[in-house]
Amino acid sequence: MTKVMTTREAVSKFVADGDMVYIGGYICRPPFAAVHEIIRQRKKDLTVVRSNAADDFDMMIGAGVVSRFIGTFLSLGVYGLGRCYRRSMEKGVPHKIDIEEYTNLSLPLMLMAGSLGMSFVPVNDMKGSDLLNVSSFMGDGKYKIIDSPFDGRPTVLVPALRPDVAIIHVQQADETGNAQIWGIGGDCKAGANAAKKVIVSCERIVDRDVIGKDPSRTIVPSFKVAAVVEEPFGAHPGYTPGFYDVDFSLGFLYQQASNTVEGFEAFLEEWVYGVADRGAYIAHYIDRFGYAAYQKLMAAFDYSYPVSYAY
Amino acid sequence: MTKVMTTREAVSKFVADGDMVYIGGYICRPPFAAVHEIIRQRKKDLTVVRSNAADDFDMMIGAGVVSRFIGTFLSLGVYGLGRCYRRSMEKGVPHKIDIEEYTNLSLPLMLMAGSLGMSFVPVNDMKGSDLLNVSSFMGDGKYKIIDSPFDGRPTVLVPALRPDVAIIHVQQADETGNAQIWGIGGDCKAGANAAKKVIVSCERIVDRDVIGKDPSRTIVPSFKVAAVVEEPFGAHPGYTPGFYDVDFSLGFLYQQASNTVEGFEAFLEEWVYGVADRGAYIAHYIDRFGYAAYQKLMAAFDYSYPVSYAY
Amino acid sequence: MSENPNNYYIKPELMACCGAREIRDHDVVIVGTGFPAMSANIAKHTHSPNAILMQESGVVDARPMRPALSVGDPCLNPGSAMAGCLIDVMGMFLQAGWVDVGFLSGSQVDKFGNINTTCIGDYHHPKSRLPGSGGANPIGTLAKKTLIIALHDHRRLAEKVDFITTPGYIDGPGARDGWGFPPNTGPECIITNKAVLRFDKSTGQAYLASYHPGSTVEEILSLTPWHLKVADDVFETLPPTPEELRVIREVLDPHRMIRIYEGRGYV
Amino acid sequence: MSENPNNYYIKPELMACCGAREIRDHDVVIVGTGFPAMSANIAKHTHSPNAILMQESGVVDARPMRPALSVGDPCLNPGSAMAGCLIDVMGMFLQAGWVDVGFLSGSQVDKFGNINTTCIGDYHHPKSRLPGSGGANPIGTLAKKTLIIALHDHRRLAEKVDFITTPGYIDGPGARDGWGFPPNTGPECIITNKAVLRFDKSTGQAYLASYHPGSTVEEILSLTPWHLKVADDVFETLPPTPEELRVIREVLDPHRMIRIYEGRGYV
Repeated sequence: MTKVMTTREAVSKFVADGDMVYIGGYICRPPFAAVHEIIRQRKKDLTVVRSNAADDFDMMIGAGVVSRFIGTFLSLGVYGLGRCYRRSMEKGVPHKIDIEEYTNLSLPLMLMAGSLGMSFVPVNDMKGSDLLNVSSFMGDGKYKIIDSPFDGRPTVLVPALRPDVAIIHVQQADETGNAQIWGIGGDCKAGANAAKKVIVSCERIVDRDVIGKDPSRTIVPSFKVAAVVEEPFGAHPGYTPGFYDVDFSLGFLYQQASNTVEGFEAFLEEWVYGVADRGAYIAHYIDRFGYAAYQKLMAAFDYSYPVSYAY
Repeated sequence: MTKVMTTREAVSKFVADGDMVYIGGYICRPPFAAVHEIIRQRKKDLTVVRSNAADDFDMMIGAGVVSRFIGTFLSLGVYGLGRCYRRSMEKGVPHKIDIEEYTNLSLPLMLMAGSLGMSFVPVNDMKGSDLLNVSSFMGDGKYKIIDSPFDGRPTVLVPALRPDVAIIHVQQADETGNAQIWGIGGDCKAGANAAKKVIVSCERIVDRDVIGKDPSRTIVPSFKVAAVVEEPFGAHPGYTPGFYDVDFSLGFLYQQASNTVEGFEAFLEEWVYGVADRGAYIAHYIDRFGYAAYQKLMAAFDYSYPVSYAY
Repeated sequence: MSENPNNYYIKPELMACCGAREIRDHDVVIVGTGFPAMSANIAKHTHSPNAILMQESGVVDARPMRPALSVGDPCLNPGSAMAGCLIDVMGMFLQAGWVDVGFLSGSQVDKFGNINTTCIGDYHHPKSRLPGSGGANPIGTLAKKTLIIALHDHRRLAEKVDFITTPGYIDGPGARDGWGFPPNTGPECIITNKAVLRFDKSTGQAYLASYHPGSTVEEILSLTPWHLKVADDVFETLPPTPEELRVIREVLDPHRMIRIYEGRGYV
Repeated sequence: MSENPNNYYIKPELMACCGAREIRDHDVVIVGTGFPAMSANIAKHTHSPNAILMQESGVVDARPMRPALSVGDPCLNPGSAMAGCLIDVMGMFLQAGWVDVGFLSGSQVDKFGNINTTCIGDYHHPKSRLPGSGGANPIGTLAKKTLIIALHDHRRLAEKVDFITTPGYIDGPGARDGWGFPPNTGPECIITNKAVLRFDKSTGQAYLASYHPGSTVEEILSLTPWHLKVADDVFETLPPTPEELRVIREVLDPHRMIRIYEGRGYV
């Protein structure tokens, strides 16, 4: 039973105002086409969650679709601090988001706990830091400290997260949603499987038989998936291993633009509101920077050795 | 720095009497060459651990090398109950082993907890069953029940396991120990990474560059590995995806033999004590059943599509 | 009592069909081997083409070319949708609440649907030591519906099992809730070689829902070691349909390996 | 005060070498980008060929063809020994106790080696909102040794950080033990553009261990906002060796991207 649809349909049907949304990928495989579509559809009051966040989260915050952020980190990498994030936190522009801060150990484990049906998980970090002294919308549900019933030692427990929807970008999926990745995993498998439903954006839709040729690459099985979108170049300006490189020049453009509210708005107008979908975005990219610039992002060929599952 | 050695050396150096030993694989990729070597070296007083156990564990119990078993299940599959296991539990032959029983949910999570440096993990099973009413050498450390500090509900906590040594059989590894698998995973990744050191048995030692061509297949990194053994056919009579099929006929032979103590001893004499190593074992197999029988186990070719990690 | 002229089906086939009929399209089903796998596959090839079958070893939606003989069988690997690990299936799918149907068989099953696969006799001095839980306990605890396969006699059915390996309704209504089990889970039916027993949720006890062709209510009551209630609308189990039989014999099990269950008493 | 004739090395190169010298062969090292990655790679190419470098995103023993610009950089994928996930590195390797060395940089670092990467000013009304912990907190908590990189001035060094994102010795000796941190963990040194500060385990406070060529003890004391103790055997930091410089310039960073740190004040 096919779940193939457009990003517009998927975001419209499966991302509701007020949802908690897990968005996978950090530089590697961010589902940027879907992030743009969320902004384009002017979703409201989202809670967004991921360990390590970059330009995709910064842009959503600047666009005003985010009310709450469960995170660990947000920056533009080599380009420094997230401008929209700072404006929100320091000046309330466009509004101040509420933020619940964890770490790159605790937050992935909270997603893992959600994915495994555990209600909480013990972690050994955050102790002795001010991360235990601040909380926001999660209140005193941010964490608990108990004396371990095994050895009596103080132990921090953090709650499982079960996002309403997860959006991930993967290399390939079949039309029912079996999704496969390779390369840096981030917290993608835990985050996607923690969610109540998953939107799978992929570079290419492949036949179910292709999935079956290498089933150990699958991170999300079909029955968890609500929508499958074929969105080549869907992670740009992030990258997808085996498909295309990270685009530092667009990253720089974004940083420069987002230095001011006006610049940020103009950037959105040009790259999000002003284009109907990912196809139009790519066409605009080629139009503006030339086909050579686009082509230069294309990945080199360097294939792995095939393996066999036969018996 | 190479860690390549023979199975004899690896077992001699890294498996000590009294150790807690995790042994990976269930029908798929059991490290049978190492199991035979443990028996051949007449190790003593081992605590063995794995979810789902089969002929390999049954044989170790019958051979008397096991004192304690942390497990969930032991049978000979299509051939029914484990004969040596039953004799141990029902009649104390060769001695009664102590057994701590969990489930295929809780035990893998206890290994996962060990692998992740957590001291315990909450589980939602075992409640209302007699598994909570029996314990053995772990005493009241088998589990604890607390009221969840988040929602007040009774929650079972089970302790993390940190075996002294893990033994796994994989498709390929490099000489420093980076180990790669494909196909059914069982609790192999969690179990190996929970251990203080790992013995990697593999079908083939490959160059580090081969590992790097497909690094998402790696389940154990080199720095956890104490020994690497190239042991083709090392999982027989279990199977290794892409290499050889399960050998039902030897499984049947084992079941028939192990119906009696005498038969079991004769089986060990023929297939374990009577052969010096895996090479001699295979030679004996061919000698006894013919090369055609051996060749018939060889896997068909049915290769996956290569993927690229390039950018 | 209806006919089975020329023994056109055998009892294990009928039992497998009874299991298949409990599965709805799009159900996520944990199957082991033998009957459960056969049942789930019959469903998938008839009325539930979108059912997703998985094995606890980590395999989802396998496409085996022959019946799998263990949850780790080599034939489960090639062509599957996911070859993951125990934690994926038992944690990420089962404990996280995605599994609709689990299939279990028991050496001993009691009137509350509790299952014993641990030991006959005293735990510490067993008359017979059985394999243990494996995945059974979490499946029985966490799957939305549990289907139980058992032989119908005074040894395999019991007023009370010697050891609760896998909880059914434990000691009656409310017991699962008291332990905080997920709501609306528990045994759905016991499929024996004589009958299908279902559960009265108000008492947590099994009752006779249908008797297989060739059996009678009286025979079943005499083979059951507790006072078995009989449904007002008790009926004769529908024999395998021609389509079900075709799938079993032509698609799933051309070598008719299922006949080994006749030797194990499933007649 | 020794010479740096013709400016044959720049300060970021010296600082990277200071980091490299803290790594022993076979150490398992979590690196981020920039200095830490450079330091770890210098070590690997000189005295620690068997050191294992990893990034928190899930990569172990990468073989990048250019300096990685983020922990998720594409160049980290091809050729690595393992391309896993955050939980692999932060949980399976770091929390489980396998990481010997972590490298952190801080917007603010105090005398106890506590690091602030969260905010300048009040948390709820920040003057400046910084990125947050990311992997820093668990690395500082759980790695056996933590190396800290910081600018040496009254803004970046502090008597007390505005916000403890990553605990050093917290408020003095015993504090880590009190929280149940793994034994014998904690900050090893603070490498600044002027000096290397080490920690007196009996007080949990940083002291001056060596001053970089071109700096003096007096200058460093005046640039440090707390009363900095000076080691009896304080010495001048060894400049980059020819071999270290060769590795930096010919192997790791032929385009000399490290020079961007000069623009950030590392002079």
